Amino acid sequence: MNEHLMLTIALPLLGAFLLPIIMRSSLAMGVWIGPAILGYGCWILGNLWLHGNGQPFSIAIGGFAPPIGINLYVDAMALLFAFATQLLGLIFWPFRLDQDTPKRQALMLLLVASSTGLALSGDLFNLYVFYELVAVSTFGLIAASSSGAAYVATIRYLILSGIGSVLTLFGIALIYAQTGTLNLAHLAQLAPDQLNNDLGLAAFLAILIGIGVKAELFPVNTWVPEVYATAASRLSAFLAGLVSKLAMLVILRLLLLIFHQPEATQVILILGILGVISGEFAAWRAKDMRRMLAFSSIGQLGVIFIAVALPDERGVLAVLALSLHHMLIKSGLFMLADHWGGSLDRLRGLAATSPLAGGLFVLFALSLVGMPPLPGFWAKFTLITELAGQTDPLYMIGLLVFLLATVIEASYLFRVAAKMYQTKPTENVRINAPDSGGLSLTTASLFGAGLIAVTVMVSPLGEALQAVAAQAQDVDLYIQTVLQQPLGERQ
Amino acid sequence: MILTPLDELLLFSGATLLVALILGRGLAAGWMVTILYGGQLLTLIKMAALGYSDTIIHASINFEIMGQSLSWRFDALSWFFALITVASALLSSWFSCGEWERSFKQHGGNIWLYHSAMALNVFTMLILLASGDLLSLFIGWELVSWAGFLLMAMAGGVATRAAMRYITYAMAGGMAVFGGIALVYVAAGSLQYEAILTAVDQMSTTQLWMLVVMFGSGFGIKMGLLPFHLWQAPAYAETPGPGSAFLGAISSRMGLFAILLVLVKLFGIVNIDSLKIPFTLIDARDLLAWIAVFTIILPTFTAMKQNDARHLLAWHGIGQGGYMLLGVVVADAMGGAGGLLHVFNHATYQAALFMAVTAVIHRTGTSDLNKLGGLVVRMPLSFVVLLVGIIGLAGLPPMNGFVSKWLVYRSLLNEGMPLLFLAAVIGTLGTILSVYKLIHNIFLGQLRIEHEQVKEAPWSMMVPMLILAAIIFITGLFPGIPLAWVASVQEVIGLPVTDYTLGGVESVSGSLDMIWVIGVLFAGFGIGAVIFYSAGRSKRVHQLDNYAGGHFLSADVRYQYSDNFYAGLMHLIGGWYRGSFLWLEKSVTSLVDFISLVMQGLYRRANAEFYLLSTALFVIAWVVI
Amino acid sequence: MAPMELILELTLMPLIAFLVGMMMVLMMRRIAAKIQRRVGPPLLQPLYDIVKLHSKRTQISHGLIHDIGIIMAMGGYIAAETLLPVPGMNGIAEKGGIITLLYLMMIPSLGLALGVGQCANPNGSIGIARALTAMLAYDIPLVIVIFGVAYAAGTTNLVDIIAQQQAGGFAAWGAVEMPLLAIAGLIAMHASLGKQPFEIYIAPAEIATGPMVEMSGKYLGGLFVMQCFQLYTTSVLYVSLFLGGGTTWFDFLLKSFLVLAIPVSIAYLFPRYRTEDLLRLMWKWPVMLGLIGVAFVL
Amino acid sequence: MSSINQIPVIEAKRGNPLSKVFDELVRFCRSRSLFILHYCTGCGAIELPPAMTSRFDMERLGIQPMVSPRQADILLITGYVSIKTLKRVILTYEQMGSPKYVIGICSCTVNGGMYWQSYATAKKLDEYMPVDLYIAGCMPRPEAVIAGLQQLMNRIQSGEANSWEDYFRNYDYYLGNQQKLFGDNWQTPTDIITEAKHYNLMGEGTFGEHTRLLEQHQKPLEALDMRLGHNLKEPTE
Repeated sequence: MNEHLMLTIALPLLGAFLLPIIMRSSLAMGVWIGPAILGYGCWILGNLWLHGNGQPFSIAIGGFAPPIGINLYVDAMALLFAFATQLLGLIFWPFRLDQDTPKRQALMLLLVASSTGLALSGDLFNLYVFYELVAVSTFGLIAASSSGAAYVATIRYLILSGIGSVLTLFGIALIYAQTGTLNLAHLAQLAPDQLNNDLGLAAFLAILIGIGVKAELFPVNTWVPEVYATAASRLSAFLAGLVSKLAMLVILRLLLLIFHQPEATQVILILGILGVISGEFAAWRAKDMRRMLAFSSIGQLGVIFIAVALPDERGVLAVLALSLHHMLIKSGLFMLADHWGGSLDRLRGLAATSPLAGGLFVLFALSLVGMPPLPGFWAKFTLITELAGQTDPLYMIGLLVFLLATVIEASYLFRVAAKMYQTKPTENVRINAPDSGGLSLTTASLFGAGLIAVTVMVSPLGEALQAVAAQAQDVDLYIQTVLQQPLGERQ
Repeated sequence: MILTPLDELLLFSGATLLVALILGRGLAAGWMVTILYGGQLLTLIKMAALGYSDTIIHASINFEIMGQSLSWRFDALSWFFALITVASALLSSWFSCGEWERSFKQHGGNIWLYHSAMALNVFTMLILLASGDLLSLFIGWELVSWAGFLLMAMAGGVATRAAMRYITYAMAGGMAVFGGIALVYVAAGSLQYEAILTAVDQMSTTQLWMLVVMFGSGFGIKMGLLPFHLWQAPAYAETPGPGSAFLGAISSRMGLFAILLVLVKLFGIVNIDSLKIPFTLIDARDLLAWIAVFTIILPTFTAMKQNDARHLLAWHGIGQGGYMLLGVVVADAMGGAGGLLHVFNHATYQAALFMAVTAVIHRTGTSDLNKLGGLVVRMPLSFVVLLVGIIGLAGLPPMNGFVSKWLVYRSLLNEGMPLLFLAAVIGTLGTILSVYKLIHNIFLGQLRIEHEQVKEAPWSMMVPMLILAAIIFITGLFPGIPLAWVASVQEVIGLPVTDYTLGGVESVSGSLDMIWVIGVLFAGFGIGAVIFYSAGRSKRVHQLDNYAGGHFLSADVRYQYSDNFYAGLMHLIGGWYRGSFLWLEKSVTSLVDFISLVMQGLYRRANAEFYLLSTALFVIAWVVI
Repeated sequence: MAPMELILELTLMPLIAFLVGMMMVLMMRRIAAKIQRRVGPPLLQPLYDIVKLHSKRTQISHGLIHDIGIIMAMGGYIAAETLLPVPGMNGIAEKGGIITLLYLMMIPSLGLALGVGQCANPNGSIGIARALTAMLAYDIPLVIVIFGVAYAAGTTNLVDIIAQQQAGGFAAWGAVEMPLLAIAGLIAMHASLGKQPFEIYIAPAEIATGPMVEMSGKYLGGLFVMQCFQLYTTSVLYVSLFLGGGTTWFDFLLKSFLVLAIPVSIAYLFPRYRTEDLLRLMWKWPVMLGLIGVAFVL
Repeated sequence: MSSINQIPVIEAKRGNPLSKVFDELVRFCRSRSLFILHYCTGCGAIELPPAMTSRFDMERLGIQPMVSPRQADILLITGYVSIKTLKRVILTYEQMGSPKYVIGICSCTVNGGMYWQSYATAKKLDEYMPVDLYIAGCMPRPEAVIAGLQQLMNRIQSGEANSWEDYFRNYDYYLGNQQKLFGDNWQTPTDIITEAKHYNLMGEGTFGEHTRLLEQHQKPLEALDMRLGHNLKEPTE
């Protein structure tokens, strides 16, 4: 099965190039190609998860063993995110048929392929390439939403992302200049000697800020509200839910494997705290649903950054739990918000016309603010117990900011919820609540069901995540897996 | 598997919730739910041994989640609070059956939501009360908060706004507790009570301070302690009728329960006493005591200015919470007993008062104190209930409120705390003033023309009210009944136990025997009645046959004094109502608003590249330097 | 104690209180007359008034609560008397204590307030509002005083407080040991009597005697009875707290009448304060004195 | 009817000597405790302060001023009574609790005095309410007032001063005179007829044409009795 893994990247990539051509000849066949590819990808990854022995493994590509060749590194964490990518790609598949369909679907396939690559890649440069691919496909997709505002937003995003790429490349160049290798395992081996200095730190920070653009890191996330507010909801959901997490994953990977400087974690922590503050406060005043969700997403990513800055295994666990939880919730919320554009006041009395949508919103909101026994609570519980255990006072500030942010979050989310459940309209305001589109509501319900399922199974899932975290934390295992037990032929 | 009584209780409670959810729209839903509450009460009575001894009943369910074990169990403390919870739920629910339900529906209320929210509240409260470790405590805590939100918000409009305010406060409190739990977890390595008990002794002063502040403020918000009290009155007052009776009776006492459990039982009053505030003479315990007395005084005097009966009562609910905390913080045998007994007593009279006011609203359609009057001739039984309730609330003999307040006063006297004592009495005096305004403006004075045809509240509402009134009187006459439970609660949470008798308290420095006091009082009334009725016959006259300086009164001119009732007093102290807490709340809100404006501005500016580059430069410069 | 004896005490104590109270009313009116250079009422004038009022042919009632209010006003004091020890008789003083007594003394006011409320006369309501305000004014110094005395004695049991003072002789009297509290108590006591200059809630020329405006016949008669009890209770309480109670009836009554004579003599020299002035006065001087006194006690 | 001497004195029928003593006692107490509502209608009121204060000191006779008619026994009419005032006087008189006594001070109350030509003045007070005692003079000195009061006290003690019963027993007569002056729709808030029924003070003259006229337009004056109302029907609209 392991050798099929390549296909999860290769097939969507191939599909992306072939799709426009096929579509031109047969639309009927074309529309099924994308979902089929992604479904197959899900199946492969699922199988791997179920039938694998739980041990990580590495796949060398192109016949060269690492550290010379490039490789895919597959541990539980990578597998999890790759699977989530394929699955969410399938769920958020752009079905809509118009003249842009081939373009959009091809870009979506490209996005999924590169995202999967981002999750699996074991090589710094490869990561960069996939990262760029993600960026390009995202621009395309946002622009394909083809509203005027979306174009403007895309331009801003494009510029920012471009500069970010340059910075990332700069960082990678620094590393390469220092160590002469870009293989992560090899770097992990060399890092304590060669990168544990100012240069390494500079490289890391450059990469952090570069990749941070996607991961909604504090000062470089200004594209977020506009893009999420103007792009198609399904795309926003995919970006907020998944792509940001993949960028985060990359940063986490680099931090765990290579950069052990305390300054690195400190920077992440500070930026995370600032992100939480800026995001949640900005969301408090947001006047429309999508922007509110976008700001909230910034805040949540800030929380995850705080978790990233935590040193040990429970920290990784917190990152994973928070990321997956946010992935679930934000996707669901963006799907709900599909038809909820415009002023928040339009939502007045919505629960009466669409009780399911109202109920789902409340459910997601409750989990987001960490109401036990919903999974959000357990994620947050992991985070705060870990934060409280640190001696550095900065972590204590992080803890306080996090608690404050949760209060603000509850305040603005439930202001909306209260509006929805308002039955007596005040004078001058007529109830003209938008209906929630059938498809997006169904999708949201899917996430809601998922959330409830997770609530029920929180205990086994928690243990599984703990194992994943332990594996991701283990640097020696990574090095050994990639360098000592190559699957390809050894030079 | 053999079910323990606690399992049965929780199952019963869950079943109540299910029935409310499934059948809540049906005709007899109210009655069914009420009967199920009765079942819960019976299960509680089955556990009555808890109220008289130091035993524990465990629930069969426990979980192991992410390395945390969660368990649930009942002891005397839980049982005492659960008894109050379930009994007030039973009576409130009974009150809502039948006619109130119908009129609620007619006015566009969602009766299904009401019953479900009530059942959910009771269920979550029982879960909270049963918590066997800090994590399950927190879970219960959050559940109770959100269930309360549901009940408060359901009336819509003003109520929703009040509920929003509540949930913001409650979230803040919840997060403080959450942070506190994290700190405890780090310090003790576990969230089990036993582990914490041993860890507390090794904690540094700073740690203990942080914990006291976080838990104290977190739980205090729910109790409506100053300065976190602003949410409570409007939230409770705007809850539909019997719901407000239930919430007013017990909801905010969950905060006290948690304080008792965490601050008193786990941390220990002695430890809290050792936390000195630098450069002052007071310690953390004094601080709590002073917070308690300010919680007594300020809300009570705010209540005096209210012109809406429900708001007036809700404000008093906050103030009465102060007595409970005060008693508990003084923490000698009498104080502890007084504070705990006041929880019980307060629940009885507050529920009765809210119900009586709801009955008045049900019949007249208003709770505006300036639009009522003279109803005693039309709703005499409601008047009696309200009278009994206000005597209890004001803490005068012969009702139960007197006993608990007496105990609190006595403890302050014994400990030699004159200022706290004085403050507590000022609170009582303020209460007397404002409850007289309540009963006068509703029931006394001139009956309005539009209320000529008003009828007494229906029996479905009357019976629970009368039961409550009877409880208020009987527990005033025999305070020993609840004091027995209180004594075992004191034992459980590690406070000294009072020496109680059926009629009151035995003490070297002055005892109290309510049976004698009330007996003599009623004998006095009897003699008074004999004197009174042995004199000539009297004749009732029309209310307009009244002295008006020679003026001829007519029904179309109001001859009633209700607005600005304590004009002379307000002339002096009116200027002292500065609304400082409101100002504080507003300024916090504006601060948040301002910050969020700045943050939004940050994101709205289009020069993202500038941020990126400047950050990059800054970071690199930082590294290089 | 034998039950018969107790029952005898419980009957005698209010009865004596009533009789002494009537004499106190007489003394008050006589003092007023003497100050105004009048002759004053005859010896049995209080009795004449009470009998006359109760023997009125037509009695105007405003409803059941009006009646009950009067009964409560009388009955509350009758009950309170049994908690107030007199020479040779303790009644049930040991079962209540001073705090209970203090609160029991609010029952008549509550009854009166209810009865007046039912009268549906705004003058009465204003009167009650003012009376409650006055209570808020004078009870604050009063409870400080009570606190000080009870704390100094280490008990709330009035019997013990009296016994302690008597055991120590004159030097152990509350007034000697705690002079500041005694002064504050005297002022508070004066205000609690509702006499000039603190009669804001009677104010005949302003609100037509406030609470009493609709009281006729036996209703007013009941209030006259209540006044007897009120004078008696107030002065005896003061004597018990500060002047060592009484060992014999003679010195007991002497002290009680003398104590009462002080505020009454002052009363007829002054006009009336406004409500807020009363509050200001009560919350300033007696409270200050009381707090200093308590500080000494502590 | 207007003459005091014509008022029949009803002897106490009770044979019990103890009750006789009791009645005696009550009458004595009534005579020794008189609360005056001095309704200051005219110039005569100026003579009351000296009567009350140190010079003459009414209190030594047990006479006290009172504020509200409910508390008072004696209604002092101290001077001329204009028609507008008379309405208030009657209202006040009816609100007083019986036994109650009316004393007319000054000539004006006897026959209008110097106002006898006035269109707006009630000339004879005893046409509108039974008067126990007139103290004539313009104005009478305090000595005269005190002397009058003492005479009243004697009459009370002997049981002669029961003019208040006359008001109940001959209500129709007084009401007729009142109606003549104030118009047919004259009504006071006090329900004299039910009061007379309640206290068994009905007489032959209680009812008559004037009371019938009153009943035609009378606003209901029944006391608001306490009721539960559970068995009441909804008012049909």
